[in-house]
Amino acid sequence: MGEQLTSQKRFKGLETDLSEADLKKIYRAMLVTRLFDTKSMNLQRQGRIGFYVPCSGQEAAQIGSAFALRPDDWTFPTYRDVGVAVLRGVEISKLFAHLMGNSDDEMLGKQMPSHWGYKEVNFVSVASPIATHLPVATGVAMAMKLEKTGTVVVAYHGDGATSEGEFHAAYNFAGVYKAPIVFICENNGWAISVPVARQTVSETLAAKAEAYGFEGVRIDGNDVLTVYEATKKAVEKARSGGGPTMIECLTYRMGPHSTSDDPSRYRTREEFELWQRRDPVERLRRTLVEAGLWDDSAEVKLRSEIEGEITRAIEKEEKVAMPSPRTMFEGVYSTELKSLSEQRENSVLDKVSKE
Amino acid sequence: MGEQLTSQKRFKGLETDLSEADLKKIYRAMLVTRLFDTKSMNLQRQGRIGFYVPCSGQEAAQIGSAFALRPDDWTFPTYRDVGVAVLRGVEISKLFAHLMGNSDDEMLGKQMPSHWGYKEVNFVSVASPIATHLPVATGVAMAMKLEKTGTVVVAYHGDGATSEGEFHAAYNFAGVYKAPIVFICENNGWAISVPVARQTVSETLAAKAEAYGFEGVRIDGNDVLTVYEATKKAVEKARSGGGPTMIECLTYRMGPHSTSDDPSRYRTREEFELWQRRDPVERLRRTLVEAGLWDDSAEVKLRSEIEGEITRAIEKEEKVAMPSPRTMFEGVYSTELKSLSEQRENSVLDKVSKE
Amino acid sequence: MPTINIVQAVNQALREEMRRDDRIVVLGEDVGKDGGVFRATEGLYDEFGEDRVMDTPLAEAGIIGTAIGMAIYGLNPIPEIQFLDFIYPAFDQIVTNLAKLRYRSGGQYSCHLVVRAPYGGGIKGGHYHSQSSEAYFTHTAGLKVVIPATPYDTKGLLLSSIRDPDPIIFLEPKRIYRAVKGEVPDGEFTVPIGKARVAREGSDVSIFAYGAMLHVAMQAAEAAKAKNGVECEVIDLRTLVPLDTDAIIASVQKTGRVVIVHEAPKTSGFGAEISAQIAERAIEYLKGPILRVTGYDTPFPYTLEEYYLPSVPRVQAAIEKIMQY
Amino acid sequence: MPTINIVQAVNQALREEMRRDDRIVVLGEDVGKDGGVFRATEGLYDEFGEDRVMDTPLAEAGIIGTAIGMAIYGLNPIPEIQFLDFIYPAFDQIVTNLAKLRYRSGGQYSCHLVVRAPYGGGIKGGHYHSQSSEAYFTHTAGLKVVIPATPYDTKGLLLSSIRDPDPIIFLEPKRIYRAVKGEVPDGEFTVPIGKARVAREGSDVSIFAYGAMLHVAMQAAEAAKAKNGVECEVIDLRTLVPLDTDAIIASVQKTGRVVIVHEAPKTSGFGAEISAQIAERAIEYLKGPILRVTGYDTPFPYTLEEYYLPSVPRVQAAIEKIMQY
Ligand SMILES: Cc1ncc(C[n+]2csc(CCOP(=O)(O)OP(=O)(O)O)c2C)c(N)n1
Ligand SMILES: Cc1ncc(C[n+]2csc(CCOP(=O)(O)OP(=O)(O)O)c2C)c(N)n1
Ligand SMILES: [Mg+2]
Ligand SMILES: [Mg+2]
Repeated sequence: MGEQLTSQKRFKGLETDLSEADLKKIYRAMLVTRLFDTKSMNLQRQGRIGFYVPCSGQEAAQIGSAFALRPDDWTFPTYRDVGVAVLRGVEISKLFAHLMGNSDDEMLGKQMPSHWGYKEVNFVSVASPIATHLPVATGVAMAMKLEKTGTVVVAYHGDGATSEGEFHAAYNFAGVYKAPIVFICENNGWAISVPVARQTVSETLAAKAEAYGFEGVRIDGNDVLTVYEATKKAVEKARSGGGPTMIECLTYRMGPHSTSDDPSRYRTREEFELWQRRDPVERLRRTLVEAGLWDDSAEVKLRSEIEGEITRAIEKEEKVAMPSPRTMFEGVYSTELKSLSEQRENSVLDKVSKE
Repeated sequence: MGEQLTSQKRFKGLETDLSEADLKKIYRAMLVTRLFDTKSMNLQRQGRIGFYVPCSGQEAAQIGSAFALRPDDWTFPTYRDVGVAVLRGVEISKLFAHLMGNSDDEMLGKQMPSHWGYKEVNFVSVASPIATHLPVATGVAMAMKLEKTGTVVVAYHGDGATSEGEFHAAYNFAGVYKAPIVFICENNGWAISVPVARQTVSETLAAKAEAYGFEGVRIDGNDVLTVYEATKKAVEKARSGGGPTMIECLTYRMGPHSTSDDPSRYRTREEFELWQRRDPVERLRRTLVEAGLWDDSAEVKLRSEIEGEITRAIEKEEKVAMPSPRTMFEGVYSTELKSLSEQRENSVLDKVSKE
Repeated sequence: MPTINIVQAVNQALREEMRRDDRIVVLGEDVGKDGGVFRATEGLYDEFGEDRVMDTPLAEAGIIGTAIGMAIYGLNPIPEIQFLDFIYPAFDQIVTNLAKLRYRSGGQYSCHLVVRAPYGGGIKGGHYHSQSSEAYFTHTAGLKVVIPATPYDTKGLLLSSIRDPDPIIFLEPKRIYRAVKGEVPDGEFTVPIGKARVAREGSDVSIFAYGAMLHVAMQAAEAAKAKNGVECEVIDLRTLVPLDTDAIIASVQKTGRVVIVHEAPKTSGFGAEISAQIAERAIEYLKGPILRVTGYDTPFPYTLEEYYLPSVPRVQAAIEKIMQY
Repeated sequence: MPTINIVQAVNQALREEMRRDDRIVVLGEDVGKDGGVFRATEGLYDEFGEDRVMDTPLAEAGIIGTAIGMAIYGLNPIPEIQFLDFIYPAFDQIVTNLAKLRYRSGGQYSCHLVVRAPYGGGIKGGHYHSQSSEAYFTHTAGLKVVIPATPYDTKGLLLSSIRDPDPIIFLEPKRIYRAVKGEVPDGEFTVPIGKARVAREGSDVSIFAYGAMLHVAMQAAEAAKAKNGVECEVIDLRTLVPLDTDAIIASVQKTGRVVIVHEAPKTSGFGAEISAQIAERAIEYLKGPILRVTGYDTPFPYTLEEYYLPSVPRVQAAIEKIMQY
């Protein structure tokens, strides 16, 4: 990805060394993510999946950063980073399989929806507890450095995550060991109902990186090209032994925190509308149109193509059976413990009654 | 403490608003601390106490900061902060009672030596795990603010402590709630065998405060007057609603980490000698002599007075009985649980055999 | 008496007690403006303001650590952990400070506070929104562990807990937050900590349960009666520490048959302690093995959670098994 | 065969295995230049260099968290926690990631690593240098828990653990680090994980123990024989998860009398699980109650630690008590 080209400013109003194909690939991923997101929210509302964590509004931060990576680089996403999965090439049907927790699910239905993980694209399995993946991500980067693989890790986290002790440990180890890691902080202004201003009184989140001896930069996280450029630079630095960087992407989640949340309890309509005008997908679309690379008919065609894909994926996955009750006992250890085999053998596999 | 005087530079070579009595009080506390420390190390070597954490070399940071407080301000010390206890007025015999774990011990022999706590002087009971007292200290400061008491908290910690997640939580909460707290970081260069350079690559430890939206200052921690001035300023700021400050005191532990440690395994003789020349007790003594406030005969007299006190305290405390085995069951809860009473009643109170 | 559910009982207890005692401070993630992700603190922010209902930064060690500080300074903090699964960043504060402060200071300091946390499965929450880790806390000397199963007990035990001088882990069975309703008096009343409740009398089998499992046990008891005419005694433990061993032993002496039900994984779950207490104190009364119906020794699964949680048929099978001895 | 002590056995196992497998990385506080506060990693830094023997910052969540990362990337990390009492800042990493990574990812990822930590009392370490919190880990599905009691088993079990594909909590009884010596072969050998050892055969009473308590149990068995002619069978459990229930049940079937010994507090200690296993599987063989001799339900005390720890007289008293049934 991110193939190098020589000239800049080749497109009207656009300062980038990305090719037309690259730009369209990025746009496609953003649109897939947006449409997938919208569809998944609907599926949950319809009771067809149990839970979902939407990402609309944050596509630029996710996809711009992921585009700066090589396939053998590793990513540590949060529940919200659908865009990273999409850009890295996870099939849409696999994403739905996970949301449904069916037998096709790479997680085998063991995790709740939005707790993705796809080893084939180095997109490491998500846990719900905030910031717990960060020390692990640093550890992978430390291993890469020890093994001199020339690869890097990109770890994603929110603004709220910066308050956790595990954030602190991860950043500090990254600094001390000069680990090849880039932290992408998707500062969407809110940790559920808690605004950044109550999360910390640090001037910026990027400023926190200095406490660990490396650079933090704050960027417009809704401009996919800015995110890409900043990440590319940070990744190159990490790859060449320069150590970690934190990139604070200013962005916004346009939806609720999750399908269990009602943001009208804590956010204003005005704030939402302001950010709606900064919609990153729409923004790239306009940019491409202005640069003469995109038009309405291309848009219509792409949308219907993606929507078709989505519909077919859902149809396919809704037919897939749920994992059998016995699989619940599998995979706790490399080989099943005798105690667990006994529990399985003695189990009465009846469903719990509903109150 | 810290009574205000009008003029400055009243003593030769000394820029301070402290009175002669203040200065002598500080010097006495430093000398008491040093002699107590030396004696305690010896007691451990002689097998008369089980364990000890020495503080020699760090007296200025401890006593200079504590001198800036009022009695109703609270302190959260570490195992190493003997100087704070001494300055706040804990009797030497009580300190020895604790080191012996006898029935006079305010901790009732429940904690290992150097895990002090004296409510009467607002010097809160120490736990061994590093940095765990910091969120608690912030919580006390938050309560003071809510109760509008006008008091402040001073929390002590080492350089190593800055790496823990609980440091991060404590500092962040302090910043967000503008809690009236001053963090005194005694940067003695080492966390047991780990030098600061491997603890963090932050330029200074003081710089870490910025990540939490408040000021961090680095000072010469072996100059008691500098420490006093910096703390006074920070305390005044906290008291008047200005929020927290971190003060990084550059200092050195002249002894081993604890009586279980052998620093020759990881530190050089040269480093030790360099810092020996910066001995904070000797430094204040020289300052006082130069200012015409002190001389050899005063020194001899004070030393022998303190040594006498120490000897008498040890003699007294060595005669005190150990707590009776049954007390072990007391004080877990406000009133004893029935299960524990049963355990006590059924207990065979014989000592464990020694391998 | 008004009929309310468990989350309303929590809310009512908090509101009433905050009106009575202005040293009470509620703190946690989203407990303020949002009213808590389960609405347990709904309305408190509006009534008591941001100084007493604090939306904190996202750091459980900070929430519980600062609550401990407030408690030793004399306030009466009630920290909320959003899901029990997220308490582990605060585990050090709990084990190191909360549980030991009184003992380690020779009684000079103590922390009077209640940590509230929704716990348990049944809401399709997967690994990290379903855990029942009460056993960890019961093994940590210095803590009390309280788990209500009904709206009445929720309010009565929460009020007792708030007034108790010791640190308390108060676990709320979120699966039945709304599903279980019952009559709860307005105003002050307490349920004592350390007393179990005989939820159903019976002479054949003793079933020990707490939290959401109490209701599964009750249904299984009814089913066993209907199917086999077996009379189960169901004991709602209500508090795990202190444990009402008298009530447990009295029931075992009566029935001689024991089934223990909890959601947590079996190995080293609190059921083991109940079993061990019985095996220590009343083995001569036993007519057969002590059976445990529990979650399995796996992380809490998502799709299959309904098979993971102890169900009425699973408890019934244990009742039938023990009746065969 | 050379006679060495337990800490030397740890050191030897690490050194030999690091020579064989260059993916092994040791990390922790003071494990490098200082060789570890108990000297368990002595000499490794000089032999293998700072890339493989890392003195880390003071953050257990960082130590275990980054070790998990290294493990999933294919290294073979062996983090040391300086005292088990300091593991709690890493508790979230252990419960959330270490134990669940394999299961939650549907087997895509796993973490093959051994967390080493000295544990237990007997060194006058007070609350925070004496804890035995093995029960927490045994209740955390996904972890294995290994506790050796002899130099031979220490080396053999540590080598097995390092080669085991699952995450292992390896607890070293620091009280007997130097006190217990024994013959240990140089070079490679393993002791299987999940197999208990009959440390002493006997027909009257089964004593189950592990770690330092094994030796207290052995002395009590000898004392009981000398005093009352009672023949105790002493079982060294060696691994708590997986637990060798076959060995436990076989012994109970033989003796019908049970005494369980551990240092950890009684309530919800691992002894409860052993008791519950017996009460579930072999109650018909029991001649009396299942007795536990354990630490008390208090924080670990300093001055009185010798009264707190299970002692030979305490175990003897339990043996005498159970023989009276
Ligand atoms: C340790 C922990 N505490 C609390 C929660 C509950 N929780 C889930 S998401 C969330 C807010 C996260 O905010 P942020 O890091 O900004 O990420 P965002 O959701 O905005 O992407 C909280 C408090 C959790 N998942 N983990
Ligand atoms: C949580 C925790 N981890 C490890 C230890 C072991 N330990 C005791 S003191 C210490 C070093 C502390 O260094 P620093 O904070 O600089 O304080 P200093 O001892 O230098 O005063 C370590 C690692 C501990 N006490 N607590
Ligand atoms: Mg956010
Ligand atoms: Mg230090």
